[in-house]
Amino acid sequence: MFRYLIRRILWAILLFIIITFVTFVIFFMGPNDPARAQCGGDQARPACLKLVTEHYGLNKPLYVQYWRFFDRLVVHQNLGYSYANGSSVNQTIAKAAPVTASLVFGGAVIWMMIALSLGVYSALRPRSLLDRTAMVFVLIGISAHPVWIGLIFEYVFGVKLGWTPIANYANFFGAPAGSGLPGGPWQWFYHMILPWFTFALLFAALYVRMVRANVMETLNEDFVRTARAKGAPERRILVSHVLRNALLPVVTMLGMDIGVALGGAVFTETVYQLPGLGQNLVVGIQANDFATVQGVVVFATVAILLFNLIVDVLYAWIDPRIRLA
Amino acid sequence: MAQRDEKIVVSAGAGGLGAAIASESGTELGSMEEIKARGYWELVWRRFRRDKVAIGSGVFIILLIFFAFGAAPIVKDMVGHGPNDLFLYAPAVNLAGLPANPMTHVHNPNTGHSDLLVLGAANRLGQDELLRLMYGARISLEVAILSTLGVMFIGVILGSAAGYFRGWTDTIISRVTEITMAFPVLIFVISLAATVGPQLDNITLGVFPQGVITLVLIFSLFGWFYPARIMRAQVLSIREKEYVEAARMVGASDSRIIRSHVLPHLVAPMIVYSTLIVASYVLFEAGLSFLGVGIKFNASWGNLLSSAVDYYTTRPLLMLWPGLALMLTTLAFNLLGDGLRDAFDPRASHM
Amino acid sequence: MEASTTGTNNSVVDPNDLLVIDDVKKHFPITRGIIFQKQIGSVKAVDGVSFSVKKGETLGIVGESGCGKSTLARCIIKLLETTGGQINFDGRDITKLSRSTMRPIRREMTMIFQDPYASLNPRKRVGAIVGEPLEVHNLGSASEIKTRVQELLEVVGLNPEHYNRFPHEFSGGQRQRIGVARALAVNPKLIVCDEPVSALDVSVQAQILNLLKDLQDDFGLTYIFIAHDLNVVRHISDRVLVMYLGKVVEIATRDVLYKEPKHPYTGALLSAVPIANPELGRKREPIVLEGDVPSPVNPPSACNFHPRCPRFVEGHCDVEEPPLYSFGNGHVAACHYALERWPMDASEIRRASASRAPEPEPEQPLPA
Amino acid sequence: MALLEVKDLRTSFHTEDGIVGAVDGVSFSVEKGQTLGIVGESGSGKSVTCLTIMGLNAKRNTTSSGEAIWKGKNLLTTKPRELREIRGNDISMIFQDPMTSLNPVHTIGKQLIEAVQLHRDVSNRVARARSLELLKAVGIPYAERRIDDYPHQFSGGMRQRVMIAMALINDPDLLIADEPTTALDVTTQAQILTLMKRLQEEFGSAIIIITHDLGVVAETADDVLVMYGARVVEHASVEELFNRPQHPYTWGLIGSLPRLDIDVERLIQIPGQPPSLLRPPRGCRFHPRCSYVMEVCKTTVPELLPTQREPDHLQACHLDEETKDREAAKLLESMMAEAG
Repeated sequence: MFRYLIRRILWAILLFIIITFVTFVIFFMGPNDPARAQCGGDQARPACLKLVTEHYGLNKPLYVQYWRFFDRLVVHQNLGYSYANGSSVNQTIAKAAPVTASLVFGGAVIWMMIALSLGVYSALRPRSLLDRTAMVFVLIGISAHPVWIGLIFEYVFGVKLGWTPIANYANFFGAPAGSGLPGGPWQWFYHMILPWFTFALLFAALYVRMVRANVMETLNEDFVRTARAKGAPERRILVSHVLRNALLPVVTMLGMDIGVALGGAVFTETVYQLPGLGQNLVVGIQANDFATVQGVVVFATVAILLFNLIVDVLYAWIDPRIRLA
Repeated sequence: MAQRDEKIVVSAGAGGLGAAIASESGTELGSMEEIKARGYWELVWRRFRRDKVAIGSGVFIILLIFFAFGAAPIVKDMVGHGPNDLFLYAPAVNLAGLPANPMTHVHNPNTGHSDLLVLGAANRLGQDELLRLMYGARISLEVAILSTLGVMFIGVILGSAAGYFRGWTDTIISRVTEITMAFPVLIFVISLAATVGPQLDNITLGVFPQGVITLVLIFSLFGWFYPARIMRAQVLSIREKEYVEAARMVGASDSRIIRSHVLPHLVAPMIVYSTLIVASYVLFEAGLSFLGVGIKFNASWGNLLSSAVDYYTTRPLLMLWPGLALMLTTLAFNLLGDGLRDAFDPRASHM
Repeated sequence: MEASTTGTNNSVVDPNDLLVIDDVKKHFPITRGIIFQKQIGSVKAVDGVSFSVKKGETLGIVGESGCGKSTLARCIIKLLETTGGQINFDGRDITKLSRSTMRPIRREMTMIFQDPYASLNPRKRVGAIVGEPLEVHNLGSASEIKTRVQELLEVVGLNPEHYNRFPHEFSGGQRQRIGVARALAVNPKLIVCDEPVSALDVSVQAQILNLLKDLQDDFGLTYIFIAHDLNVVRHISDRVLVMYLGKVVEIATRDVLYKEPKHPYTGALLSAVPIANPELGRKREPIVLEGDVPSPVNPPSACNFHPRCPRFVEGHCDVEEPPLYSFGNGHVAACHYALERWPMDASEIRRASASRAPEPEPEQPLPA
Repeated sequence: MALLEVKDLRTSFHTEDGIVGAVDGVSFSVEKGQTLGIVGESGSGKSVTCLTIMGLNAKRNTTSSGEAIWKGKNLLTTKPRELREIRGNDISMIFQDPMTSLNPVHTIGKQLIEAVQLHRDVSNRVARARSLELLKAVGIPYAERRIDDYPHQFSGGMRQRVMIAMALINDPDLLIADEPTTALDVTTQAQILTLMKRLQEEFGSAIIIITHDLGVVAETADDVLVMYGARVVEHASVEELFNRPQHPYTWGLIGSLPRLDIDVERLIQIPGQPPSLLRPPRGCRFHPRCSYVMEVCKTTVPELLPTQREPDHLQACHLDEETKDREAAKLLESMMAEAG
């Protein structure tokens, strides 16, 4: 187990270096000259360009620049300053991250709740009405575009029925004083409910399908027959023998999907105008503010790597075959 | 030791001694003799044909292709304007700046005729919703199918090379696959489309609308690992099969083994996964265009959705059309994929 | 007991020997690493095996799962590269032959596989499966190959008209006949049979065993017959080789081995086989070996059977590896304290059972 | 009174290709402390028979009829709750593959304790002590330490010992062993069979042992049931069966087996393959492969009847008894003669 963890941690560090490097190269090769962006775009004065170029070492070779970037990132934990308005990217992300975190984790809770209940029940009663309903849900979930689902939710529940707000975020700990924005836990929940469901739908559908298949497969295992031969009631068999084995691959998938999920948050945030990382990314792209974009990408990478590490530990903890290896 | 006590023994066919006995005693064993040897593809087709849903999906996809590539130019000629033509003035856009409703007649300044917007205008620019839907289908299919081809091409070659040759080839390819998988794909694709996209947008190869090649390249770059993993696993399991050993025992060369014992078994998973991947790229393209980093000027279901956002309280139909088109297309590819999977491997779980 | 030992180096090649195996080793590396794998040990699947096979005879190789018998078969037929040692086939050293120089020799040695389901490509018709060796070696035109395939199907007891059927249309026993036909196609001298009947039902197993015997008589074939079932090996073999943990434990002619085994492991194997005769079977007291076969990753020192051996002598068996002692007439056994009587009686058992059970170690999962 | 009495048991599975009659009219009984061997090839219905008695067949697409009387109750019609009380308590079962029959994510201690607590209202401490006692009884070395290990840390033979411990933990009256040694090596098989014999003396359970290996039956069983094509073809005491076999299929089985005690040049072979249960032959199911086949065999199902000489020896064959005695004697003689 110890060796396994060390291996995963070293692997994560290596991935961090590779991904930041690729990120750096992508933005380095991008069409936008950061110096020009800093000096006010097309009307930039040559003196300003020269100053900025030298200040940031933009004329140095690629690897030197990467090293400066990496050094700044790791030693000073500094993601740089926005090309658009010079504000600290660190601060932008500090503001946006809780929004995205609320969306992703709340959504994940909903998607796992739907996936587990629907997946397990339809596995226990294949071809029943519930199973068929679940199948339709799965097909719609994987075929309808999340953006479209979001718009329909907004239209039906927000505009037509008026049950929920259709946009904006409410801070869980209360809005900043004098902002006039809504805040507090209830408002937070009230504002997030539609985004959560929108975000959760696609993954819920995929996971219903997977949980169902895994549970059905595990129900056919020999050790389940052993448990029945012992005289264990079906409920106990399900809880104690089937679920843990069936959910092992789900945990692995969760680790692999978190990156995709974070990407999916971009769409949800755009539709519901939530000021999260995704919206900052999109706004940054539209404003050619590549410092912010790069910051968001690097931050998301680190978050995903950390999350993957947690999933690895979790996996090792529930599977004794890895824990004791 | 390897005695397997299968609960159901279905022995088909009767040759050799069994047949000899059967013809001697004239029993039921003999009746199995009549089962004709059928080819693999014939069996697959017979199973597929029974699946009405999959057949329906296939028909829908064929119609869609016709709709996008055959019907779109015809409709364009009939209505007298193109999908990108602007009708900036009333009644294509009303006084409140809202797009026109369906069945609106507008004056075409280029031809002087009065043109009909069947599904109304798509946006504040007054572009024709119907034509943009049709040309959007074209973009969707082009991006999705070309990306799938790209992804499968890289994935199958790398995956099967890793699986077949193992050793260093496998180590390197597998590590690169794992690294690619660790990238936050969506976020990277969005930033890539934004940074290098504008430079690539001009590549059209003379036939494709602007931006299509960009998306295909970006999708292929970040999407190949999925088929590569599947193909690697497939090839690894095939090459462990005793019949591959038997071929090597006989003295067959690598190329003969790959050609006659490995590749034929890859066709089924390749077809099934291609179909499912097409579905996901249809959604992906729409997503990027929705965010404004995919297809920018030409019609795409994604940018139709994004322009609908501005008016969905007053013109909800604008949001309905592209969304529905997207859903039906994705659904059709998904159902076709499921049907194909069942036809290829009837034991695979149903859902 | 004769003290002379047979050397591992068979410098004199007997012209009657079709196959001479000398000190063959196959070690599979165990690797571990974060990005790049480095070797941290090896599975000694086959560890210094020597024997020879005469023309026209059947050599049975018997041993429990994991003893390396199937790996050995694959080394002989060059499906696996050996780690060390030499394989001489029909007077030629084939150990270092490349794939292309090996190709002509593949006409002379073929193999029958264990699993009648996995060993036939489900996409190929029977004609293509049986005809593949002929095609690979360019032995005739398409129509000649078809005639030959039909002939072969008839020889193995299948209907020649079924050459265009698919494997799934046949039962297990019939599929194994197809496998036999494929092995026969190129008129080989040697056929290595890797557990050819262990996946079959009892009544079908007899059909295949009889078929193999008939073919040997008709075509003068030489067999290496690998199995875990001592009954089957006894039935078909002229000589029998017993393997334990990658090493040869005993070689003798069939009758000698089953009537006068010298190695305690052979004795334990023989006494563990259930006999389909209630009077006989219940009378005897089987030697029940303790514990399990150790892991080939970290085999016991010297004689690797010593932790389970009923005749273990401390300070000798675990220190000095026994050579293959000769007992005359080619009967060799790797034991310092070979059995003097068979069936064994209590006086032969030197140590009290369970006096020194080995410390249980969590088993290392073996790499596949 | 018999411990378990099975009467006219039938089980069929509904598959896409049609109905498979996996068990077709099987009757037998097991006495207290007795060992019954059920022999047959793959698909002969031997495993399904026992799974049906235990109510362990998949519920879907399966129909069963007949009776399995256990202490006055028909197990086939017992409510699931009552059946659960019997399973693992009065009747327990061990399976073919010890590698997959234990749950990989729980320690063996936890799985043994579960078996106790499902039927006894005892504390964890008591259940653990009982588990330890059983692990020692089945010969797991260092049981105190190994009780907290996971299945993957045990070898195949050791896992089968754990399975046996689990099956015996509640002192069952009947133990059903479904091919308990098929997946094991011959030396491990000897260990397990010796262990089962010893434990049967200690615990006094009756045993049904299912196997395809005549040798295993000869060494362990008191009575033997021979199954072919989902039906019983012969039922006799083990000595009777091996000394005076009365069914051509049994002759074939005995004659086709290579064995250590007898030398033969050619094995007696049964031609053809076991029948498909989707479309089984009419009449006697063995008739297409039988060298004594008569017209009546092709049309009429032979009943399972006692022989005149030995009322406990049941067989289902149309041949007259004289011929059968003669042929059986000839078979055994020829084998002995060749043995020299």
